[in-house]
Amino acid sequence: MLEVRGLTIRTGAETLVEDLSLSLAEGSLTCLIGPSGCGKSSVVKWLAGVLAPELQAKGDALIDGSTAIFPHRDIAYQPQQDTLFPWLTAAENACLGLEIGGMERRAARDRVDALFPTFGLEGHEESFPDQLSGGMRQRAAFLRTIVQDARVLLLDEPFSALDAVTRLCMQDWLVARLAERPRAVLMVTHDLYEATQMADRVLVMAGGPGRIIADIPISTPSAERSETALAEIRSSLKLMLLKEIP
Amino acid sequence: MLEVRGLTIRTGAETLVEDLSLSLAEGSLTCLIGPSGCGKSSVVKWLAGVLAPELQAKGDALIDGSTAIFPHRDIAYQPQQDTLFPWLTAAENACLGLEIGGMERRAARDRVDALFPTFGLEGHEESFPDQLSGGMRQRAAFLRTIVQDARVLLLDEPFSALDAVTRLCMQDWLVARLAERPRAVLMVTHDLYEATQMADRVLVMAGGPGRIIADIPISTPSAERSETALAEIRSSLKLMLLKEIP
Amino acid sequence: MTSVRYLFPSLVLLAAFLAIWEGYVALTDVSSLVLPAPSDVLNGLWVERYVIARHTLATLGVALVGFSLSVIFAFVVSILLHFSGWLRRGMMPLLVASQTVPIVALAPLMVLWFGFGLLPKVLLVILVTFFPMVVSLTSGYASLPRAFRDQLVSMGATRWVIFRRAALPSARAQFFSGLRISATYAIVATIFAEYAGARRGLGIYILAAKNNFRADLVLSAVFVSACLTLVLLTVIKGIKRMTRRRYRRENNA
Amino acid sequence: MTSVRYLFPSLVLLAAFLAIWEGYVALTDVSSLVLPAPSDVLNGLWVERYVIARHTLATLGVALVGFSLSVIFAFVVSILLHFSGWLRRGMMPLLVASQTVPIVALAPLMVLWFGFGLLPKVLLVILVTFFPMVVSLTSGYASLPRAFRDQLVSMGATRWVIFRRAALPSARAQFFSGLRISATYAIVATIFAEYAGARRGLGIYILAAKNNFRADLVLSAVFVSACLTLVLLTVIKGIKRMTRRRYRRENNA
Amino acid sequence: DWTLNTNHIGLVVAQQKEFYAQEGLEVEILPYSDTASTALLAAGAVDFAYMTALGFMSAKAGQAPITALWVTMQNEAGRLVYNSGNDTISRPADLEGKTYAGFGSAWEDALISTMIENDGGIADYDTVTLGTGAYEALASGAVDFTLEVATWEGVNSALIGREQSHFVYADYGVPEAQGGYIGTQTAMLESDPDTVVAFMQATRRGYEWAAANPLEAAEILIKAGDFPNEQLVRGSMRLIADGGYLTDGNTPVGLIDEVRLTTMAQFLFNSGVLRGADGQPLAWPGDVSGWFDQSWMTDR
Ligand SMILES: Nc1ncnc2c1ncn2[C@@H]1O[C@H](COP(=O)(O)OP(=O)(O)OP(=O)(O)O)[C@@H](O)[C@H]1O
Ligand SMILES: Nc1ncnc2c1ncn2[C@@H]1O[C@H](COP(=O)(O)OP(=O)(O)OP(=O)(O)O)[C@@H](O)[C@H]1O
Ligand SMILES: [Mg+2]
Ligand SMILES: [Mg+2]
Repeated sequence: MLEVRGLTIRTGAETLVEDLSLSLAEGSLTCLIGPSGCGKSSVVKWLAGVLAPELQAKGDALIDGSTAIFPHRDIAYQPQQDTLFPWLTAAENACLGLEIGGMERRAARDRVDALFPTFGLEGHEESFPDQLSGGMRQRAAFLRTIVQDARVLLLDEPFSALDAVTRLCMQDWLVARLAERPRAVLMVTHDLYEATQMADRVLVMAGGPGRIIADIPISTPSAERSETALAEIRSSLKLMLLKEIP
Repeated sequence: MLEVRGLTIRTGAETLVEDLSLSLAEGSLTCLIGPSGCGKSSVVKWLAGVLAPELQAKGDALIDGSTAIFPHRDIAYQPQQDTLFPWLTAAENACLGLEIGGMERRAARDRVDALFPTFGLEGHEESFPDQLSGGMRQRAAFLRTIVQDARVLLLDEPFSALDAVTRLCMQDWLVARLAERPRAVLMVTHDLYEATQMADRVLVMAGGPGRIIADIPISTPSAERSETALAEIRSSLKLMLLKEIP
Repeated sequence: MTSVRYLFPSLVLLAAFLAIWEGYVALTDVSSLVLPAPSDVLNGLWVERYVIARHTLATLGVALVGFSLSVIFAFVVSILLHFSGWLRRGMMPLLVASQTVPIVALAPLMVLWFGFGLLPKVLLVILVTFFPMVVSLTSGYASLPRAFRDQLVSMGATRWVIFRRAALPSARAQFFSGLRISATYAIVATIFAEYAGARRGLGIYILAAKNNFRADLVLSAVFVSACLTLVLLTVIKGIKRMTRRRYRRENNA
Repeated sequence: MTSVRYLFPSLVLLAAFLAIWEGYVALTDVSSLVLPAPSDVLNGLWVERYVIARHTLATLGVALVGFSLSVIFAFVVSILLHFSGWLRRGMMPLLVASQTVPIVALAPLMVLWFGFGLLPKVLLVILVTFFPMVVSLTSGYASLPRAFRDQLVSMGATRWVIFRRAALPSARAQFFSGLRISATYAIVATIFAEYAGARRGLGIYILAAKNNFRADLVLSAVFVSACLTLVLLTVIKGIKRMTRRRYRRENNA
Repeated sequence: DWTLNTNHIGLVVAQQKEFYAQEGLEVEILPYSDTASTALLAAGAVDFAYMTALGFMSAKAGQAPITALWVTMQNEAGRLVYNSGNDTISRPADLEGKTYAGFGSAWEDALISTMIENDGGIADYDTVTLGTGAYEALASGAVDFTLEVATWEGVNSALIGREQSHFVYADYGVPEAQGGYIGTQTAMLESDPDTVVAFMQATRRGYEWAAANPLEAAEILIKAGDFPNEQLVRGSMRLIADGGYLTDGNTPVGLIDEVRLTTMAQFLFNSGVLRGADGQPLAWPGDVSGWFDQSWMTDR
């Protein structure tokens, strides 16, 4: 449903991303994986309409076949950094996207409150972000993104602030949350274990300039994904990524 | 050669680590793995003699059978955070431990300079830390720790600042560096993939209060460690860690 | 209780300082025209308490009016600067340069320009106190992390919404630190302005005490003005604490 | 070139301000006793250039001596406070409170106590400028990350080695920002001190110009003193840049 | 011109005894501040001002739009003072090379130089600008001499027992001036002459009453102001009465003597301390009769 064609991003002097094309299908989770600095975030920021003004981008994007202008109502974006506002409670943070989208404060609050239990945050509606643990903050951020009910979700390294153990248990949780409703999800990561555990499809990106070097579908059903079942795919991804580093 | 017996660490009110014992053998790499906040760093800090003054620790430590007082000459410690001093060049940073240990400035510099090529930092002796990439900074930090020639190395999450791809390729590199000379190494991490890839022995820690719940030797030789060869061990470690999170 | 313990070392040092001073005056028998003892200062404060209180009220009034206007003015200017990059680039160097002007020397001229009433004094207080607040507000707005901005933009927020919902709240801490710096100068600036011309106020009182050769009363008034500033700072600290949303919530819930 | 472009909006605003001022004076025909036009001020500056230069040198001398001593003093005090927690807890609240004292009012008394030589002026400059530096130095030392400290302790470093090799260099940026704040006050404080008693200096010049009803010369001197402060700030910026180790290295290599 | 003192006695008496109220005026006496009263008057910030003689003349020389209506002191109350214990000073010529504690006005130099030169010395002395600190500095010996007003600082020094001697300006070639002018803006004479007359009549009554009842006047002054040192006020009033400062018995209180004003102004101009915007000494305007206007005395 979302299609990008021939995206090129450049600073004045340098080409960061060159002639990149990708498409996201409804109800699929696509992981974009690659070494640091290869341009993953730049691609996602362009889709979210927040590319830094000093970068020039060229390329087409189609949503359901018609040209899209960003920022777009159908796209929800969760940046790489934690953006829960420290001066708002968890519930107020979660309402933010809805209120800015024009929803009335009470209606937004009702909709958000209904989701708190599902996100394991019941009773923390009035907590401020710094009163939550890392995992809970992350869940609150997902809540804010998902409640906007956009048809496309852009998640830029959603787990990068978490320690490895918390991350392990959030992975399956997020997959379950996303499956509740058909959406097209693009998730950026540089952790091959995370990508193989979660994605339906892994796009491997290489830097200098950024381009997609492999497109690997993963057909193992979620429930059956284990260390042994995925060992093969991981092994090949690992080789591919290690080749990317000098 | 290093032995810890019955280590208990408490704040005024709470017990952080309870009756923990461990021993490190010469020429071995032991990984201490566990969820965030379970007390891994506290144990290592105690061994380095830098436990926060508001924490009370009780327990014995023996080096080669005789009681040790920390900080100890035979122990080199690399904290969880990046501690390269931004106002010193890479070479000056690397000399720091030697100079404070009493070595003359020129001699320290000669010894450090000789190691720069091995650490892939040739030509960067006069660079300041912020002129180095993440991977190079990490190598410079290792250089500073290793050049002190201590018999025990304490590494607290040495890769946590690196992205997953760089981390992958640093893991094997570090194992090679450490193998150049027999030492007892204790490395803290919360990434089970990292631990299984590098360690001779994995100690699994659980929190509340911190204690060791499993001691798993890994006998696969370094060269043969692949996704498939380690899938079994990882699978069991993953289960163990997931159980630790509510 | 804890604050008493916390301040204990300070009180010890303060007591020692006063004791040495008192002792020095007692021993060397220096003229109280030149160096009055702390006890003389306190005595002067007591004897003249009504007069000093009247002047203090006048000073406090001017300082509060000036300071409040200054805060409002700082907000308005900071918002203008925030939304106009050209204005920001143009004004900032001028504001910085304006801080290097010795306002002492301007005070008498301001009385000439604006007369004897409230205006020149309030203007002087504004001139002195408004810069730290504008600087802290603009740098507070700029401290909004890029990612927060991006998050709102991707949700479709306008510039004004971004300002109100993100830039303004994120400037809170810096605003209060600017406010604290400004408050430190508010009383002093008022006294200055009174020096240059006023009907009453601590500045006038100090001037009169000086011209009547009463060093002890000068110090009494100095002491009172230092206390005023400390009170102002404490009030601001209180306001800062009480306007924290979390605090309000916890105390209402 | 780039700095010209950078300052362009400021210059436009400044020119507009001066033009309005000049125009206002020309149109309303206000007495130059009250509001001299910018051109009068410049003319005064030119006519009196030798006299003003002599007074400026005197002020500059006092300011530099006082400021240098203040820097040294601030370092000594900050080191003492750094190594003695008791002293730090005791002194900090007193230092903060001392900033609330209106030093203007004390200046004449200080002349009584210490004569009208260099001493009271230097003391006043120190009193005014030393606090921001002590605060920035102590908070700079405290900004040393715990992990840096731990790293050195684990290597067997003593407290003094930790201070010299880590705390001191890590306070560099904050020291310079404190220095900048202090420098802004150094000239103004000197002028103040001169007001209370001196042989020559810009303060005396301003006082005399005021007593002789020469508002134009008052403003000329004010202008000169603002320039002095700007020069001082620029010099400090230069020192900051040139003492950066990286800068030195790059320019010697 | 200065913190409330006995020079202002007539104003305070007129206010306290409601002479102003009887004229239908509401008068507010503003306290002394760092901004010269002359400048305030010239800028239109006040309607009337009490000015030092030399301050008034300096301002007039700078073309300030003000006019004098009254002068308080018929005799020069100012004098040059030094410590009696200082035996290197016995005459103004001895002041050569000494240190003077000054107040930062140009005319001080004219005055002192004239005295020294007329006594045969060279006017080469060191100036320290101290303001009120001058008297403490003199007492402590940090400076050698300064200027004082006999009826205020002089009384204060006597009260606290300082041994000081003085030279009188007029003895050494400085014209004898009247001291303490009350003036208004020239424009006000045109626009609101009635107020001027009413104000000045009431003021005259105040001064006349004070001249007649100096001790009661002192008590009125003490009650009106916050005087930390009441003895100073009483002593000063006594001196003013005894010294015939307000009136020598013949001349009416407050009469401006054109001859003395002209001589003093001429002295100031000739000394070259008054300079214009071009940095050159101002030229003698030839006539200063327009500087004052006492027609109010006879207007009613
Ligand atoms: N505003 C900018 N101006 C100039 N260069 C930029 C800008 N933003 C990013 N870059 C450069 O573009 C490249 C790609 O950046 P990007 O953030 O997209 O990488 P990434 O793949 O997301 O990396 P990471 O995994 O570290 O998040 C980097 O080399 C970066 O230095
Ligand atoms: N100075 C201290 N005072 C009080 N509690 C502390 C202190 N330092 C650490 N703790 C607590 O001790 C516990 C263990 O901390 P520690 O840093 O050892 O955990 P860790 O296992 O290293 O965690 P991570 O993986 O996040 O580094 C945490 O719950 C922490 O809150
Ligand atoms: Mg990125
Ligand atoms: Mg840790």
